[in-house]
Amino acid sequence: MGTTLDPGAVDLAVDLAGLRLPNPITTASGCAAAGRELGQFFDVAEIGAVVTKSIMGRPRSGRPTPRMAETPSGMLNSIGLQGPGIDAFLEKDLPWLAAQGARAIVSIAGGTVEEFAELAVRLRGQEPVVALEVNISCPNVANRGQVFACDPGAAADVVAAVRAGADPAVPVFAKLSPDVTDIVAIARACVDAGADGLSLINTLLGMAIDTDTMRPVLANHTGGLSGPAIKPVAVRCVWQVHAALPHVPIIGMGGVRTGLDALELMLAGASAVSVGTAIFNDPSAPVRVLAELRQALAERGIAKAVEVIGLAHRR
Amino acid sequence: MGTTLDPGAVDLAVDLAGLRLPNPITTASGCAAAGRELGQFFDVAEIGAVVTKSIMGRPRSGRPTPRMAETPSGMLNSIGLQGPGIDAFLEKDLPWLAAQGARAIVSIAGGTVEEFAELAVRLRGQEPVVALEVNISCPNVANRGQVFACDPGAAADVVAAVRAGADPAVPVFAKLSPDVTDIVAIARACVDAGADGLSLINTLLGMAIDTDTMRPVLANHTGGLSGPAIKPVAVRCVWQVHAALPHVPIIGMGGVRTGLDALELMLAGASAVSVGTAIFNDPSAPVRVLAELRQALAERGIAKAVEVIGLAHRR
Amino acid sequence: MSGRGTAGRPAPGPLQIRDAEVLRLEPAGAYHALTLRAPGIPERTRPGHFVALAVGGERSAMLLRRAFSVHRVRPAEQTVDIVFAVHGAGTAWLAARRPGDTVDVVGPLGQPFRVPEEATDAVLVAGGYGSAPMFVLAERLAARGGRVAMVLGAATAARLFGVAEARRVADEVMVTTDDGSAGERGLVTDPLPALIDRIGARLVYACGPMGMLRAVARVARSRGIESQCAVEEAMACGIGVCMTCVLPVVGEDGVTRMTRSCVDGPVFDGARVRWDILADRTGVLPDDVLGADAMRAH
Amino acid sequence: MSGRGTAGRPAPGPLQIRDAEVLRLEPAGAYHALTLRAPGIPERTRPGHFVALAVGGERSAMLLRRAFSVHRVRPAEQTVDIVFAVHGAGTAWLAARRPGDTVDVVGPLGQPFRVPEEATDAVLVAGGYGSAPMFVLAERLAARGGRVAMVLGAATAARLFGVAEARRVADEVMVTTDDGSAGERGLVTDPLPALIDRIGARLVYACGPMGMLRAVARVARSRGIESQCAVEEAMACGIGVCMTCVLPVVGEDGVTRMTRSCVDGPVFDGARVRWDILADRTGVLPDDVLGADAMRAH
Ligand SMILES: Cc1cc2nc3c(=O)[nH]c(=O)nc-3n(C[C@H](O)[C@H](O)[C@H](O)COP(=O)(O)OP(=O)(O)OC[C@H]3O[C@@H](n4cnc5c(N)ncnc54)[C@H](O)[C@@H]3O)c2cc1C
Ligand SMILES: Cc1cc2nc3c(=O)[nH]c(=O)nc-3n(C[C@H](O)[C@H](O)[C@H](O)COP(=O)(O)OP(=O)(O)OC[C@H]3O[C@@H](n4cnc5c(N)ncnc54)[C@H](O)[C@@H]3O)c2cc1C
Ligand SMILES: Cc1cc2nc3c(=O)[nH]c(=O)nc-3n(C[C@H](O)[C@H](O)[C@H](O)COP(=O)(O)O)c2cc1C
Ligand SMILES: Cc1cc2nc3c(=O)[nH]c(=O)nc-3n(C[C@H](O)[C@H](O)[C@H](O)COP(=O)(O)O)c2cc1C
Ligand code: FES
Ligand code: FES
Repeated sequence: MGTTLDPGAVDLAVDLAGLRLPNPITTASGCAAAGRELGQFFDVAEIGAVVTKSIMGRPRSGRPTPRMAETPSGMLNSIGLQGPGIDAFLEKDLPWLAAQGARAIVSIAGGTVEEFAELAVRLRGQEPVVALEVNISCPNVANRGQVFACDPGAAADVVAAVRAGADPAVPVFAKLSPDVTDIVAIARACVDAGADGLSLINTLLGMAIDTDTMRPVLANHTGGLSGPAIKPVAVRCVWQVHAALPHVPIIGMGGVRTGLDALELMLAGASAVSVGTAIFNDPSAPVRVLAELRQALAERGIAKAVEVIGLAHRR
Repeated sequence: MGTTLDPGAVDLAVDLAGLRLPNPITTASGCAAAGRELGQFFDVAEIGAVVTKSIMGRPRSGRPTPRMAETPSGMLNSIGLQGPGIDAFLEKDLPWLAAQGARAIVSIAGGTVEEFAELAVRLRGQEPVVALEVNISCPNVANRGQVFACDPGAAADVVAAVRAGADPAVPVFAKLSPDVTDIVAIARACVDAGADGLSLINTLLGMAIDTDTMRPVLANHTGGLSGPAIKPVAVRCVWQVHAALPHVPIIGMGGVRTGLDALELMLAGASAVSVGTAIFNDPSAPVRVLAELRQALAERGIAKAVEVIGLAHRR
Repeated sequence: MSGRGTAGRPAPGPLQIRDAEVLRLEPAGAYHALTLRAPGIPERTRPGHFVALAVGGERSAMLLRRAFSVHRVRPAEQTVDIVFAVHGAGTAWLAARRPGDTVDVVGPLGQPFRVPEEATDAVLVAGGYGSAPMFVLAERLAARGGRVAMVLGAATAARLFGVAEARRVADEVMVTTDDGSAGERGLVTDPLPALIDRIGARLVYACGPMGMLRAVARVARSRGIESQCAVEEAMACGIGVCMTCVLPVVGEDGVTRMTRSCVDGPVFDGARVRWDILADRTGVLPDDVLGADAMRAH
Repeated sequence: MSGRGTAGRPAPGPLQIRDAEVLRLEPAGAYHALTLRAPGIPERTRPGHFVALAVGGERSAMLLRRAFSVHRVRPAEQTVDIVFAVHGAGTAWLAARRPGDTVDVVGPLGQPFRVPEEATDAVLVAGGYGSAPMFVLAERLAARGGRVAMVLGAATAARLFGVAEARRVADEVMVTTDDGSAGERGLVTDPLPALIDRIGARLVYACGPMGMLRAVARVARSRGIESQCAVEEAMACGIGVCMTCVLPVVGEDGVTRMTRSCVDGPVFDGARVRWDILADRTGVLPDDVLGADAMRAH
C-alpha cells in the first residue's frame, strides 16, 4: 500500500471458500430478483455474482400489501418471500443467468429442514450456480415459527442438511440475522455444521405506524429494516464474526450505497459485499459501487482487493 | 376522536405506574446531561421529566476519544458512562433540577448488582426524583462483561435489587437493549422482578470504520447506534412488549425527532416518549416535539394523550 | 446516461439519466409542472408510462424514488413533463428545485395504456393529477380516428388538472368535483355510464385513486366494455426487482397472481384486477391467489 | 429565535436561530466565506466563540451540527461571518446554499480566547482556516495597546486564509507553507520562538490542527509564556450534553479530567491540555485521569 495506482491495474478478484469471483460485488438477495430486470441497466456478468431472491419449493404469493415503508435512511419490507417456486426458477431464471455468463449465488429458503435440503439437491449441477446462500431468517414451521437464524441448533440443522444435499464443489453460505443476542454463537454453530462461509446481515426486525390512519403501515405489521440506516450494525456484525472466525469467508451486506461503504465492510472482514436496498435508489448501483471500490483501492495504493479484507483488525 | 380540537384544550397528562406527568415528553438519558445546559434553550420544567445521564457510584473518565461517528440518519457513541459519580450528582445536579421545578427521572448504572442497589438507596427521598430508570445495558463485571440487559437472569437480579433499595413510592423503569433475540423475554423477567415499567430502547451495537485511516473510527471500536435510523426498531420493540405486557407502562425512545415520531411510539404502546439524539440536532427538540405532539393530537381530534397509548393495537 | 442500448437505435428498456436538468418548474393549480431534459427517454415513452425520480440529494434520508406519470414528452427537445402534488417530504423537495438543478430520473417504466390499432371511441376518466397522462392518450386515440370523451374529477376545483388542455384534445369534456366548486358536484363515475352509452365507447381509460379505479372498472364491466386502469401502488424499486408494488391480478390462465404494478402495470385491464382482495384488510390472502396456500404453512 | 433571554438585555447563553438567512456566500481562496443574518448572536460573540450549523435540511441523513469559528460579527447588521473548507458532505451542502436560503444556527458557543485587560504583546498562530477567529482577536489586543504579530501557515498558498486582513490588523505578519508556495517553506512553529522573543510576547494564541497546537503549546511553555489554544474535537451536540468532545485537561486542582471542549473550550490554556494522552492510541486512559480507574472495573 502506498501511492495512487491506476484503477485499471487493481486486482479485484476474491476467493470465497474456493470460489473465485472476478470482483467482490454482488447483488443482495431479494433486491435484484433473478437479475433479468437489472440487465436493462448493466451487464450482470460484470459483477462478482448475482445473488438471487430466496427461492422456496413451491410458488408463494407473499404477503398482502402494503409491503413497504420508507424510513429514515432505510426502508421496511415484508414481502414474505414471494416467488415462483424452484421449478419455475430452474426453468426460467437460471438459464437466463447462464446465458448472460453471470455467476449465480442462489439463495434458498424453507419452512423445514427438509425443504432446505431438497432445494440444495435440486440445485446440484445447475451450470451458473457457483454458491448457495442459505436464508435461515425464515420461520421454522416445526418450532412455532421461531426463526431458524435465532437459534444455534436450528440454524445448524439447516446448514448441515443443505451442506449434505448440495453439490460438494459448491460452497454453502449461511445468511445470519442480526436480531440475536450473540451473532458469533450462531456463526460458530453454522460453521461447525459445515457452512463454508457466512453472509451478514439480513434485515433487522422493525415496524412503522402510520400517524394518519394510526395503524401499522405494513399489512404484516412488522418488516425487515434495510438500507444505510443499518450499515453500522452490519459493520459491527462482520467485525465481530471475522474477529472470532478469521478464516471463514464473509459476504457482507447492509446499507452499502457507495464504493467506500463496500470498502468499509471489507476492512471489517468481508471478502465480498452485496448491494441491496441501494439498487432501489440507483438501479446500476452494483456496477457503480464496483467502479467506486476500484477507484478507492487505487487511490489508497492497494493493488489487490484481498489485501483489505479484515485490514481494520490489523492496523 | 373526531374533528380538530384547539391544541390548548388537549390534555397531555400521562400516568407512569402511578407517577403522573404533565405531558409525555422527556429527555433521553445521556442526551441531556442533567438538564442544566438545555435550560439555556427552554424551561426544563415544561417537559414531562428530565431523564438524567446514567450515574454510577464513582466518578468515571469515560472512554478515550474519538467517541462518536455520524452515520446515515444516526450516530454512534461510545462515551463509556463518563460522569461525576453519585456524590457530585446529589450535590450539584439534583438541586439544580429541583430549583427549576423540574421532575427528574434518574438513570442509574452499575457494574455489579450491589452498585445498582446502592445507587437506588442513595437516591431515596431526593426531592425532584420522580422515578428511576435502570440502565442495564452495561457490562456485568461478574460475568465477563456480558451486558446485564442481554440475560434475563442478570437483568432480573438488578431490577429486584434496585426495587428493594429504592423509595417504594418511586417507580422503577428497567431500560432494555434491543440487541437481544427475544426482547419480550427480558421485559417479562424485569417485570416479574419488580420493575414498575420499562424503557425501550437503548442504542443498538454498531461500528464504523474510517476508510481513510482504514481503522475503526471509535477508540473503543464499537459504539451505540441512535437517531432516526433506529426508530423502526424502537417502534417494533415497543409494539412487541406492549402486546405481551399491555398493563406495563413503557417509556419509548429511539429516533424521535418530531411530534409525529412521538405519536408513533405512543400508538405502538408507549405512555411517555424520550427525545435523545434529536437534541444534538436541535437543542430545543424536547419542547418542539411536545408542541408538535399537542398539535398532532388536536388535528386528530384526540382530547387526551392517554387515548393514543397502544391505539394501533386496537384499530 | 446508462441503459444498455445498442448504438444507433434505442433499446426498448428504461434509461437512467443521473443529471436530468430542470428546465421549468411552475405551479399548475394545486400542482407543480416540471420539465426535465432527459435524453433518450422521450422517444421510448408512450401514454401511461411513468418515470421514477430520486429525491433529496445524495445525503438524503429518503432512499426510494418517487413515481410520476409522464404528462408529455417532446422528443425534439428531449424533454419529459410531469405534474405532481406536494404530498410529503419527497415531493416538497422536488417542488423546491430550480431551473438548472439536476434530478436523477429513470424511465420510461411500466406498461403503457393499450391503444387499439383501429379507430376506437373511448372515455378517459381521471381523478386529480391522474389526468396527466391522459392528454397524449387522447391525441393518440383521436389520431386513429376514435371519438374521445374525458371526465376530469377532483375534490375541489383547484385540484383539477388540465381542463383547458382536455378541451383542446377531447371531443367532449365533463368535470366533476366533490364540493361542486367546478363542473357537476359528484364523482367521476356519476356521469360515466351515460357518457359511455352516448359516445358508444368501446374502452374506458382511468387514472386516479384506487377507489375511483375500482368504481370505473365496475361501470365498464357493467357496460360490457374494457377498462384500462393505471394503479398507484407504493413502489420501492419501480423496476421489478423488489416485489413491494404487487396487486392480485387474474392472468390469461384465470389464475390470480400477486403481480408487479411497476413492470406488469401500472396499467391493468380493470376486469383482471381483484379489487375485492385489495379492499380486504384481514392480512391474509385468499386461497385462490397463486401461492397463498404456501403462506399458510409459515 | 429561541434562547431564554429576559426581554431587554440579552441573556449570556447561546441562541438558536432556526432561519438565519444567507446574505453572502463567496469563495475565499480554497475556502468559502459565509455571512448569515443571526439576530442576537453578534452582541454575544467574542473572539474564539463558535457557532453550530445544522446541515442538509429536515430530511437529511446528516443529523449532527457542524461547528465553525466565528470570523467576524457585525452587531449593527446582525450578521455572523464564518469561513469554511469543504471537507465532507455537510460542508459541501453548506457551500451549495444561495443568498436568501436559510440555515439553522446555534451560537455563540464555547469559551472565547482569554484577552487580558492590560496591554499585552502577543503572537497569534493559525493553520489554514484557523486564522478565521484571529483577526478580531488581533484588533482587541491592539485596542488594548498590545503589539500583535501573526503567523499564518498552511499546506499550500491557496489554503492560507486572510493574509491581507492580517496585514491590516497586525503589526507583523509571517507566512509559512509546507510547500513553500507562499512565505517561508516550513511550519508555523519554525519562526515562532524567534518571533516571541523579538516582540517580547506574553501570550501565544493558536488555532489550527491538533499537531500544530501541541507544537505551539510546547514552544510557549519553553519560553515560559501562556498559550491559548482553540482545539477542534468532533462534537455531537456542541452545547455540553453529550460528552463526545472531551479531551484530558488539567484543572486548577492539578487533576486531569476528560473535559468538554464545546463548553469548557474550545479555547484551552495549552499548558493544561494533556497532549501526551491525546497522542496515545492504546485505547486506555492512564490512571491519573479522574475516573479512569473506574473504567478498569468494567
Ligand atoms: C405509477 C405511479 C404514478 C404516479 N403518478 C403521479 C403523478 O403523476 N403525480 C403525482 O403527484 N403523484 C403521482 N404518483 C404518486 C407519487 O409517487 C407520490 O405522491 C409520491 O411518491 C409521494 O412522495 P412524498 O415523498 O412526497 O410522500 P411521502 O408520503 O413522504 O412518501 C413516503 C413513501 O411513500 C410513497 N408514497 C406516498 N404516496 C404514494 C402514492 N400516492 N403512490 C405511491 N407511493 C406513494 C413514496 O413513494 C415514498 O416511498 C404516482 C405514483 C405511482 C406509483
Ligand atoms: C470548535 C470548532 C471550530 C471549527 N471551526 C471551523 C472553521 O472555522 N472552518 C472550517 O472549515 N471548519 C471548522 N471546523 C471543522 C468543521 O466543523 C468540520 O470541517 C465539519 O464539521 C466537517 O463536516 P462535513 O460534513 O463536511 O465532513 P464529514 O467528515 O462528512 O463530517 C462527518 C462528521 O465528522 C465531524 N467532523 C469532521 N471533520 C471535523 C473536524 N475537523 N472537526 C470537528 N468535527 C469534524 C462532522 O462535524 C460530522 O459530525 C471547526 C470544528 C470545531 C469543533
Ligand atoms: C425488498 C427486500 C427483499 C429482500 N428479500 C430477501 C430474501 O428473499 N432473502 C434474503 O436472504 N434476504 C432478503 N433481503 C435482505 C437483503 O438481502 C439484505 O440482507 C438486507 O436488505 C441488507 O442489505 P441492504 O441494506 O443493502 O438492503 C431483502 C431485502 C429487501 C429490502
Ligand atoms: C451520546 C449518547 C449518550 C447516551 N448515554 C446514555 C446513558 O448514559 N444511559 C442510557 O440509558 N442511555 C444512554 N443513551 C441512549 C439514549 O438514552 C437512547 O436510549 C438512545 O440514544 C435512543 O434514543 P435516540 O435515538 O432518541 O437517541 C445515550 C445515547 C447517546 C446518543
Ligand atoms: S416496485 Fe419493486 S417490483 Fe415493483
Ligand atoms: S459536543 Fe456534546 S458535550 Fe461537547
